Amino acid sequence: MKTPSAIQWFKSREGIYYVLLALLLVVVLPLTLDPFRLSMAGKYLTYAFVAIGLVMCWGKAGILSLGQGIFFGLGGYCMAMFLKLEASTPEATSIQSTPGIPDFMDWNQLTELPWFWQPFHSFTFTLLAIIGVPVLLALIIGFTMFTRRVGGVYFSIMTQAVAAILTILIIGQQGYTGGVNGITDLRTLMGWDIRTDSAKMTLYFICVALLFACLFAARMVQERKLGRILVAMNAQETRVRFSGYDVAAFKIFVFCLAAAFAGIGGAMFTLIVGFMSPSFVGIVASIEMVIFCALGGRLSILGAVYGALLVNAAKSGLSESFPEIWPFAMGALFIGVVMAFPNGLAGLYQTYVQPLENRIFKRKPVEAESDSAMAKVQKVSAEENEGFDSSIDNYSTEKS
Amino acid sequence: MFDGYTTSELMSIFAMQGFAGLSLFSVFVLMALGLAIIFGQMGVINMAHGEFMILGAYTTYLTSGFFQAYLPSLFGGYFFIAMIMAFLICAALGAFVEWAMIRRLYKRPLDTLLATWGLSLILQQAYRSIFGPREVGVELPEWMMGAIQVTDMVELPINGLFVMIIALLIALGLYLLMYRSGWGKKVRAVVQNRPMAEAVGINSGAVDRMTFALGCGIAGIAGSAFTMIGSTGPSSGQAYIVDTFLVVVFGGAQSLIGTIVSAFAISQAQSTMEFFLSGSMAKVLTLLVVVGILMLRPEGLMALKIRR
Amino acid sequence: MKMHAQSTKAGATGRWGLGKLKLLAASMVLAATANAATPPTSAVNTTDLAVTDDTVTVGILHSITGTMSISEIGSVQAEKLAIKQINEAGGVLGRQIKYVQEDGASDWPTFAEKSRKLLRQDKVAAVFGCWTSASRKAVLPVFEQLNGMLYYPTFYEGLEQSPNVIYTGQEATQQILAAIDWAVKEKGAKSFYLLGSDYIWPRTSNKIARKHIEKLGLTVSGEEYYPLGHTQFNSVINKIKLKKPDVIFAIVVGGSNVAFYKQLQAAGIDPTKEKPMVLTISVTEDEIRGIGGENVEGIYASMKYFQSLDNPNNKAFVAAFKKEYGDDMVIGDVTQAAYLGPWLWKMAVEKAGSFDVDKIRAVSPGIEFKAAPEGYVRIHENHHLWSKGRIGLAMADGQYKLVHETEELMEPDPFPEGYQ
Amino acid sequence: MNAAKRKDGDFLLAVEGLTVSFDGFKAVDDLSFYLDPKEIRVIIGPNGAGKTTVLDLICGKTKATTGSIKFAGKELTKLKEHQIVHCGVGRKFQTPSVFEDLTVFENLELSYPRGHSVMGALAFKRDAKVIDAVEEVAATIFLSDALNEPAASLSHGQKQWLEIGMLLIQKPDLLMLDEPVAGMSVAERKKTAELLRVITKNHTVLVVEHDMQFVGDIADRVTVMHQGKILSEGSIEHVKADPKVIEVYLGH
Repeated sequence: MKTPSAIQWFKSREGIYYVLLALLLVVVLPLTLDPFRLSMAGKYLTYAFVAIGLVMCWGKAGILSLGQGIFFGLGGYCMAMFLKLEASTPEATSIQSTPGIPDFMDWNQLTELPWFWQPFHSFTFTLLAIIGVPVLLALIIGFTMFTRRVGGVYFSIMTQAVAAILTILIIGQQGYTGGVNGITDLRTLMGWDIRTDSAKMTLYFICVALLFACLFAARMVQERKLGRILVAMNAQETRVRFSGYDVAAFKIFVFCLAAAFAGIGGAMFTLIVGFMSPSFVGIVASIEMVIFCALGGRLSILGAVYGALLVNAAKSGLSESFPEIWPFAMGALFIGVVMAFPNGLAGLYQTYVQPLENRIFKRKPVEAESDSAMAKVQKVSAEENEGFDSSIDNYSTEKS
Repeated sequence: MFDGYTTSELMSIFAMQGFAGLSLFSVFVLMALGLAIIFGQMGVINMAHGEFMILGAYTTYLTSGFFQAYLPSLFGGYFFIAMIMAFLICAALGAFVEWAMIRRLYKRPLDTLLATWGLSLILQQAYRSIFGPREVGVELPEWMMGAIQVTDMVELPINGLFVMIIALLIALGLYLLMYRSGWGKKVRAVVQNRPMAEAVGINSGAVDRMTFALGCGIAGIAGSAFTMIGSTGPSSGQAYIVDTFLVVVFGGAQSLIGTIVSAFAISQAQSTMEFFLSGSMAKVLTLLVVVGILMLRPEGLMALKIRR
Repeated sequence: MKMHAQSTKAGATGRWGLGKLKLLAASMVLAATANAATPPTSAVNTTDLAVTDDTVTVGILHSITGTMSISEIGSVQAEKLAIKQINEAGGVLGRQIKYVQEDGASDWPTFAEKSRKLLRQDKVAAVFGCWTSASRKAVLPVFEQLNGMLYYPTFYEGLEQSPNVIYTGQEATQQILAAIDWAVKEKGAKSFYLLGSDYIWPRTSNKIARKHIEKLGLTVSGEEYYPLGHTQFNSVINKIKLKKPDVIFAIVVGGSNVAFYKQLQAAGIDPTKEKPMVLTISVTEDEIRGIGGENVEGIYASMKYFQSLDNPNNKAFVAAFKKEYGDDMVIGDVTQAAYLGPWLWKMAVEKAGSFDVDKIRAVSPGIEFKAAPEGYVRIHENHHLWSKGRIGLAMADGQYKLVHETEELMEPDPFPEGYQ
Repeated sequence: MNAAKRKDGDFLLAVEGLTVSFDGFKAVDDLSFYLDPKEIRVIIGPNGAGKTTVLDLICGKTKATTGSIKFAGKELTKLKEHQIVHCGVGRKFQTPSVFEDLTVFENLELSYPRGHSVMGALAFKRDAKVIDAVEEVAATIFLSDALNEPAASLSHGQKQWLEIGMLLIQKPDLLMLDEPVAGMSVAERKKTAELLRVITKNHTVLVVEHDMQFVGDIADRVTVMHQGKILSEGSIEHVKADPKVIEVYLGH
């Protein structure tokens, strides 16, 4: 069980999965899609950041946040504020009554830049804020909730309420936030026009690179003892506590990690799409993000990436040709993924494809360690067969 | 803001404002009671609660159309029939949903959340396909419109009073059902100790189905009542979901009394703040206060202290 | 469902049923416009748009799904009707108009994406679409970057003037100044209570209203906003009762509308008594269908178009619309504005003798549409329309009765001096 | 009882005036008792006497309404569960709670007292020290051969031992076991008694148990609880002969 060297790892089956994903994202998609579709794929990938965070937070540690849109939005807004300031030079905004401030502020009679916008002139600060602001809020929410043992559905509902509050605030304070229209008409990043095809291409590759960085970070966490504690905590929280771990600290950590991923995703979203608006902060957006994770397989970080790609591609495809069917399909997806295949694509893969692979390549099933997801799949299905009483226990411990 | 008004004018306004708070209270009670049963008693997160309410509203719309077309002479009383229909139809759909979906998910409360969210998407699109994307206007009988003139300035809206009475009746009925009937005893037995309840011969599956159906049926009545004060459109149900869950959680999920107390507290807070502040800020502040209190006191207002 | 089935049918005509139409159109061309000999494609299309020798492709971009579909469906219908009528009359420069319809799904990035697709992939010559300001703001950079042409139908807050957009609805001052002047002059209003849903259009409009009211030396007795979808208005109604304004100036939208007017009625504020009177710029005939005529009877709306307008253009338009989509259809202000889009584009193309966007832009200002259902419109230098301001009184049957109309066309002024 | 004369420091655990009430119902009522180092103490009593609640109170799972719990001179009532564990108190639950989807090795490794902070857990490496400790404990709890088995595949009795092992590897000064032999076969019971005897060489043990045979096998002293209070305390023979105890057991 020693950490294998990098080369060995790439040769392992798990390594191959990562290589395949990289091939898909770096070679296949850019070669087969035109710049327009590729940029859309890039947009889908920004949701994959959130989905990876949700795998860690919900799949592993059992904390279902219905407010990931908050962090996605905060990251996105931080980036948008920087870009907007760059676009609002005194020359470009000379027709305004106060040149040099974003146009929507001018329309709302603001005559100077609010204090919290000031630091976003700095790119370094912006980069820090993209991760820092979501993490800070996650820290506050996590600290107050987890140290008081708010868990399970209660936590989900609270995060949902926070998402609702933030949306109303952003829409209501339009002089400072751009209101319901969001922060729009973003043009350049440090003088580099982000609207051109070549820029979209570059942004796509940056997005892929960051995605892999997050994947590796998530993988590292889940392979370390920390990852085992998260899983253990999900099943036997009390035992973990009485093994001497501060459960709340671990929950806060993983919640903040997910928030950081979401923040990065949001910032990339702003760059790729060219604007940010409150509709990505709200409840509906946040719940949709959960389905990306659920479809891919709530325990598999790679599955999350595929889930985000597939759901969004299906959404674009279906709503182009059959707009009426899309909500039905989305609804069926939610129900199906819960009722029929709770482990999502990754689960289906492990149940049906992997045995086939094993037969074809005549390989013994990979040892339990590199394939711990397999065991976990069995775990979830075992859970389903468990008696009702134990679930009541779980439920009440969540609340106590 | 009260300069230049006479005392009697101020008194009237405060009376009216009190009434506004009460009618918000009854709206919250109606929204939350169905969910309080489903969520509080069964632990199921029904994200489609709003859509069940809208189903009740559409039922009312259809009933009103039916009466206008075939029984115009009885139009004045159609609303009562509509509410009964709304209850029955929503309860029937609820029972079906429980049978097809929820009963397989009792062990996974978070998953009921996702599955019912999917259900809500499907229901919304179904409404859109059947009734069209536009909101529909439900015509009210003449006697429900207008207001009762109490004094010169104090006028009490009849539909507000009506919603209030329905809320009271349902709360009372539910209380009797849950705490004074054999069936309620069974429900509570199953909630508290399922294996033991089964051991003494309670068919827990049937109890679950009935409980879920009851919750959905109450949502239907709520939706029916809301046609008097709100809108009926395919996505109208979503507007209720956050408020509803907060009311239930704030009250302490397993306590019906708690739900009512919390509905009262939140509605009074909101309507008072709305009076002194602008609407949006009042809403944000109310939500913040509720979330803040819940962070400090996660078990809600009326939590039972149980040895675990 | 019914509505949609019909619109798909219309779509089928637009896309596939061309053979039959072409015959019809050809005969009409011969009869009506003998001079319009079809110019060669190379001459009228120098920017690689989707123009062939006998067709030209345009885009329709509205929300068919999601919360906004309620509002946008009428615009889609009107745009399709206009395209159909243009085709029947011989098309544009001898070419039949085909359309590609995309669903914005009430989601702003989707709007941006789809507009990019329409311009990039489908190379449409013009796009008729968007409804909310947010969706327009989202697509605007795309249109400016790819040099497309958007015909935007909704009345909106102004504060925008893009070379790539023709705004066929009213901007805020056109709606508001006329409304307030009328209320002051005709109804002797001295105090106003401003109320709105909480987003940019109501806020900007109320800002203009407030400035104007204060300029006239009158009072604003209250101003406030409620979140979109809010359904409890009892508190604000009490405040209104306390303040006793002469006019409630309401810009409430969507589901909130229904709740607001029902609760207003229930609280004893009967708009027909005009104590206070209710003046709105957000309730078209479309909205009344959802609110219920009996709930809004007696309110006044300031728009540029009402379905009941009594002129030959409008009679023909309403008849054609009902023939196409059914007798129970109602037509609101935005629907009419959407109908103007394809016609204004057609006239610009014909005036320019080309589909090129730059040439269309150059000739657009000054284009007049005399057959507009609302009467007569002309495109201003700032890409908005000169149009009349009108005040309608809501009747129980869901229609407005015209009670006032400005004598002159009102000049559009998206960046009004002194109102910002 | 001469406890009052002795100083706090002499005891490993001193519980004084401990009370907890749930909505007015006093599950534990003004309870006081003391544990010597290396003592093995069994709490018995009829159902609902408050035995498990006492363990819950000591390990911090339930917060006391009033009273104090001093462990090696430290006040525990204000500490959080994991802090109490770090003080050296280990707790085994009535139903075995092990991590079913991890192997026996991993179960023990997780409980190894190092890398308990978030960053520590991230940096944790499986070195020789850890492996030695795990193997040593595995031998004690008869699970040397099952180290790589997933815990889910163990028998009920083995899970109980594994949980005890997870406590042992923490090297606690006080072990609290809630019905360690419940549901065990006769052979397993014997082995468990043997295990406990090994453990008590180095640890103080507090056990809640029903099985009087087993109690007799292991206990130094026995505390009998009834309705949240101590009914009797002393050697097994002493309490068996106590008429109050007989009354409670036979009377119910």
